[in-house]
Amino acid sequence: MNKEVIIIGGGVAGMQCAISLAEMGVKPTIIEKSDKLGGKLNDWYKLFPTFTSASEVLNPLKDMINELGVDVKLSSEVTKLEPKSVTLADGTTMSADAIVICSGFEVFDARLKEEYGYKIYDNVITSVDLERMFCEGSVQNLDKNSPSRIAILHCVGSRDEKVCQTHCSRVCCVAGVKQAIELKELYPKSEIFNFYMDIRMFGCGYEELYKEAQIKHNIHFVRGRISEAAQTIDSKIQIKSEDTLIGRPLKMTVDLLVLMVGMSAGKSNNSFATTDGINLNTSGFISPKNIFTECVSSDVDSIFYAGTVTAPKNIGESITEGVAAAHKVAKFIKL
Amino acid sequence: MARNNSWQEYQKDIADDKYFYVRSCIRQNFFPGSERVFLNILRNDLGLDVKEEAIHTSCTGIGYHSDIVPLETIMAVVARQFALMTEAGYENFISSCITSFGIYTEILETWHEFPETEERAREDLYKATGRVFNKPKNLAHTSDIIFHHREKIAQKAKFRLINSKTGEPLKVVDHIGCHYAKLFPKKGVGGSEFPYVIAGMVDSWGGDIIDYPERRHCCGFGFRNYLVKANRGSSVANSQKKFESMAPYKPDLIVGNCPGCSMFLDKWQYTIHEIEGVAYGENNRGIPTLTYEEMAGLVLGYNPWDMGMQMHQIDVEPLLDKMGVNYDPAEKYLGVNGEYIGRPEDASINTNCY
Amino acid sequence: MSWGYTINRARDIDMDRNDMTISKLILEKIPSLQGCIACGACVATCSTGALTKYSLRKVHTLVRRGEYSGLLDELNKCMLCGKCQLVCPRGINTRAVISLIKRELGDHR
Amino acid sequence: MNFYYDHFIIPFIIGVAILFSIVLYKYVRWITRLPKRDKLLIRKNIFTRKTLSAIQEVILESLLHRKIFRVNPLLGYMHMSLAFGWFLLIIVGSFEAAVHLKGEFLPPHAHVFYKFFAPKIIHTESGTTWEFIMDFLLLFVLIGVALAWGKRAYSRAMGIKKSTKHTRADRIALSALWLIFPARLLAESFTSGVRGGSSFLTGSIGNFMVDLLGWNTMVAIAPYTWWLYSTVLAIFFIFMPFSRYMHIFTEIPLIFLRKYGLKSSDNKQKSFDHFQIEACSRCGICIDPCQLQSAAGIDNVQSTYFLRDRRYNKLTESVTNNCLMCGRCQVKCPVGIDLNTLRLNSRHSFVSTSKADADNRYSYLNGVDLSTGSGRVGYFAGCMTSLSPKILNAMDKIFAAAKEDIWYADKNGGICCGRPLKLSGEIEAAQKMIDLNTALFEKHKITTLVTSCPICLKVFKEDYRLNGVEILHHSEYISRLIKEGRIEVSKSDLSYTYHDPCELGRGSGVYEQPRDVISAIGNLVEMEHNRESALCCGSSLANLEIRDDQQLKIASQLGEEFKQCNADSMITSCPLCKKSISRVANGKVEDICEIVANSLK
Repeated sequence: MNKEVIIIGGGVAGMQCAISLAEMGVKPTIIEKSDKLGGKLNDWYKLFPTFTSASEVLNPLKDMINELGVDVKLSSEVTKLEPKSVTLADGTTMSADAIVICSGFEVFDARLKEEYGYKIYDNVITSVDLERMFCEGSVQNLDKNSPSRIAILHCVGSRDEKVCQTHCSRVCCVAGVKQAIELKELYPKSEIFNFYMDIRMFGCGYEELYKEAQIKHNIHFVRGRISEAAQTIDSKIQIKSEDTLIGRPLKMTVDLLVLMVGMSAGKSNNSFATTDGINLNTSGFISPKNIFTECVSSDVDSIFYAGTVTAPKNIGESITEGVAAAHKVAKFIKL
Repeated sequence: MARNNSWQEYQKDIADDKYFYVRSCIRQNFFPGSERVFLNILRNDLGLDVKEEAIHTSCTGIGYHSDIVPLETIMAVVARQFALMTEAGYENFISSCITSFGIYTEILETWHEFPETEERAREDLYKATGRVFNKPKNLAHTSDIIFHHREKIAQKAKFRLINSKTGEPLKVVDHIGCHYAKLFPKKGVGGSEFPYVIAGMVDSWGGDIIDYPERRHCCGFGFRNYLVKANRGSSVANSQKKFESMAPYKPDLIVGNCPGCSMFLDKWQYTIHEIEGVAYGENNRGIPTLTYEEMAGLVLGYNPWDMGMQMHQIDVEPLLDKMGVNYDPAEKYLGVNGEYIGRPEDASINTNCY
Repeated sequence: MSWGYTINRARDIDMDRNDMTISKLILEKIPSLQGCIACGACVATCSTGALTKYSLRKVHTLVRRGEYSGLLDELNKCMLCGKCQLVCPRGINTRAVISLIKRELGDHR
Repeated sequence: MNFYYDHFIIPFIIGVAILFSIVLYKYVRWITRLPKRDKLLIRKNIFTRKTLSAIQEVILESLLHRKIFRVNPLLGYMHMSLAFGWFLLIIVGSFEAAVHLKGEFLPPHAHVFYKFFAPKIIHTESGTTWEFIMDFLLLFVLIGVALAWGKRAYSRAMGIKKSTKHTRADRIALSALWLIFPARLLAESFTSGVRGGSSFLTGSIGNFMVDLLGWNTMVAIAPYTWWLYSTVLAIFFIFMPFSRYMHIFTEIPLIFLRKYGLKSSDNKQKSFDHFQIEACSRCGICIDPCQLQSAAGIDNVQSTYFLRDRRYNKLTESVTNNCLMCGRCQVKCPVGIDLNTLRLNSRHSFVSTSKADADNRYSYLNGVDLSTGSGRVGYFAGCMTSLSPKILNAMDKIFAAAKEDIWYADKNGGICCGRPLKLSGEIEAAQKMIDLNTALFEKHKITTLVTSCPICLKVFKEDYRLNGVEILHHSEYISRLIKEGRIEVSKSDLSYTYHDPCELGRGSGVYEQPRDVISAIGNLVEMEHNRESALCCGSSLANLEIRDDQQLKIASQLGEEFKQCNADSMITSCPLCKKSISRVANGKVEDICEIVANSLK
């Protein structure tokens, strides 16, 4: 078998796609722009809704990649995509019989929502920062023994035309609930308020987690988007929103404001879209050939997708798409 | 405190020289010296060319925002202002008023997005006056101009925004008019969230800007609010919200770049004290509230009474003392010709202090 | 001096100043109340709500935000018929909620 | 003159004195504080047959404990042996003492310590017979005591799964009670051993002890055994008025007063309540039937605890409100205490709503009339029924079939019947609903009022003054329609089981009409618990504390019985029961009117 398949991106979708192809006898090559496999999952602490460690998902995938001897090119970025070849940043061109784009998403840059003061005020952090802090075991400026107030703001960089993010990032709702519970467990005396516009618990076990957060952990949910955050004289954050269920503005001072940053389209999507047959949707994600029946295929026969390159997805869905794309590739290259 | 540098992402082009200047309708009553000080600073201290036309009019912004002046009318008025500039041979249009600045910006944007409206305005102007105009090459608010030349002013500074007794920087609250950057964030220095136009001056002249929670909140001026007496309670409540929020920082002065804001932040302090007995500022004597021109004038060593600072509701003397500005208390109520202009009745917030 | 106007009070719910004691106590006694998803079924079925502006959803949300003024009068309109409890998808004992809030707001001795 | 004195009787004398002064004080106080109307009732009825009937009941219940026998024979025997046995010991003992001591004056303690004061060993035939009888009675009581010990260790043997948790005073009194008869046995046996004589029990034990310990030791110890007996008695007597054992005396006046027509009232705590409250022996029979306990694990609210807390002024609103008021305990209470009424007037005591408050609060209801139709038969569906359109449709079908002209009270919504407010103690507020609805019924001149909701039914029947208006639950109404031939139903092979809603069954005594209706349509299969002992669905509006998951567990008990009786469908006649059982049932749950409507010919 001397068919070449290139997989752009070594996150969960890319790794799973590579594994599935390797299991079918193809020797795929993963091109990963960072210096390690795993993508965003490397930065996550525990996964909703089961609080499974991210490593429990990631390590078996990495082990399989090693076991199957998948060719991995780290620190390599694809600068040019053609139906049967890719060009890397170092100028080398690799030809392939099929290409699977698994380049994922970008975390929304919370600085664009300037009114929340991210990177301006010390006590405004993002959900990504919080995952890192959980990994480190403590959250900045919070004291386990004294009560603190924490606000978690959903939909930062999602459903917001002001920052050109018209889509829903889907997973942030449940991630916000998960992080609220983790914060409460780490800081039992804290009071946690989740500010949401809608709570979209689409996955299995998500709604149950939401209810648990409310009833068991006494986490407050306020329906309303925070409109602005400002620092007070004692370095706390004053936030304003409306409690839309009451119909009155609401303000409070919190010790920490966590911004649930959404999924933005991958930066490389634009350059991929210069290839004929690869199209972007309004939020910049790549549109698959057909969202019902061909969600891992493109209009170019030899190019396929898996994971969040096409839309925000959770880990399970991304992995499933990795399998699906491998299957489509196998059929295409007539294994 | 996290130091915010996000203003750097909101830079705007500001012309270096040759300005065509239009005044504010209301400022000359509230802060009568400010506009003259501005012209003096630009012309005398900085040696710049500023043209002013006696026949320019109100931009009619207040009427526009009060639903009295229709859009077509205000466009024609604005077109006439631009025609005056064009006729005078200038390209850089600067406005003393934030409302006007907002109007000019909005109309230029509208003309850009909907060219037919510009055509209509040109037609209307021509039919009415026979004038034609070029759109300004550069539009700026006068606070942008002071900001632009802040370093030059700093070099010529006689006083700095520093407490001359303690050597500590003065704590300055800035208040940016809503229509400066909230309409078009990219048209204001520093954008709408972290406006830098006054903060930049304060930074250059030695003071410390206070980033208090209600910094962005409207002063409450809001045309319909203060114009209708029954709504004034809402107007003053907005200013009160700001005072409450800034009070813990113990500011030494408030500086505004908007005619209405500066006026209300000054005068509402008196109103709040009369109605509720609450006073802000040191010794409960109010927080001195200045225009940016007055602040620049003080830095450059202008006589406060020449700048009309006796017209402030809140006495400015505590601030002058802190800065070490020499002033003659006896001159406070003397007019341009040295004539006694009368002394206002004492108000509870500043009774018999100076 | 007559000003012809007074300074408007802020309409916002100030969670820094509101006294949360009653709110906390109620959530401690009936944790399930926190599980309200604001579906509004209780209000839609309410016999009292058909005739007045009474809204249990709004009232208990206000309580949870530490806003109590005027709520006792609202809750006192309730006939305790229990329809709201029957329709609540989150299984909140709404009648217990009503009684408890009334009690804490001083209705009972 | 012989006072039959020895130092050891001092504790006994003190104990008896304290006991009787307290009991007397309590009774005098309670009786003098009775309202005029109650006093009048006593005066009116005291010299009638009611007194005789009360005496009969005292013998049957207070001494023989007939009702407890019905719960469990062993438990009945235990109570009977202790009460009746002790009673006989006192009576027979008095006679024995009177016959043998022959003093012109016999102080009350003489028979208690008869064996000690008996002048010499009595060898006469009659003496031996007396002694035999007394030993026999002592044995009778001792068996009861042994059973009581056994019950503590293993209550299930006596049909009680969960027994009462007692207060400290109860425990002391209980311990003393358990020791009284063993102590008496010991004292009498020692004295018999020393002096000889006595019958099969004390005599034999006495002789055995002499053999074991030697006569001299026996002589030395014997006086102390009497000290022990007297002291234990004294402890019991002193603690008795403060403990559950107050019931021993209180049940007797309660029986008399009840026969005279005294009742507790929903909206007022009266002096008569004391007789009911202190007549509770905390036997714990009310605990097992309580589904809050058996299904939901709530174990501090049952009637025994409620009465205890109320008696000692420790009642909390939370305990008072945490009750389904299903009435399952009330039908089992051996003392016949009116538990629901006491619970209700306790709830009321926590509420401060005045009539003026109620008028003010519900002023928005003044003049509200959302009714439709013009018939003389009024149909009040009830709030809950409006959430069950199947019931509404079925009733419409039945009304049409019977060609009944109906006035619909609440088809478009309306005013609550007032029962839910009443159950929460808001009786003044409930009265406002009652007045408003009464005015509506009068305005529309109805002659019959049919309701689909047993909750409404109960308040209509008990609290509404609807002169000349017949009040029927729809099951009664339908049963009548079938009997009168106004509707015809066809019978199928389907089997139905019937759930008695609390407010309809135990609450309003309607058991047979629904069953008649079901039998006309299909085959009725009874669940394990039916009629008076039917289970509650758990959703009772009377409970203001319960959580949803607890309600679900209670409903599940019914779901389980439904499953076990293998019926095709469970029929109930309350919209609330229907909703709550539907959540857990494995089969169809229907209202009785639904199956009627479906089988109309």
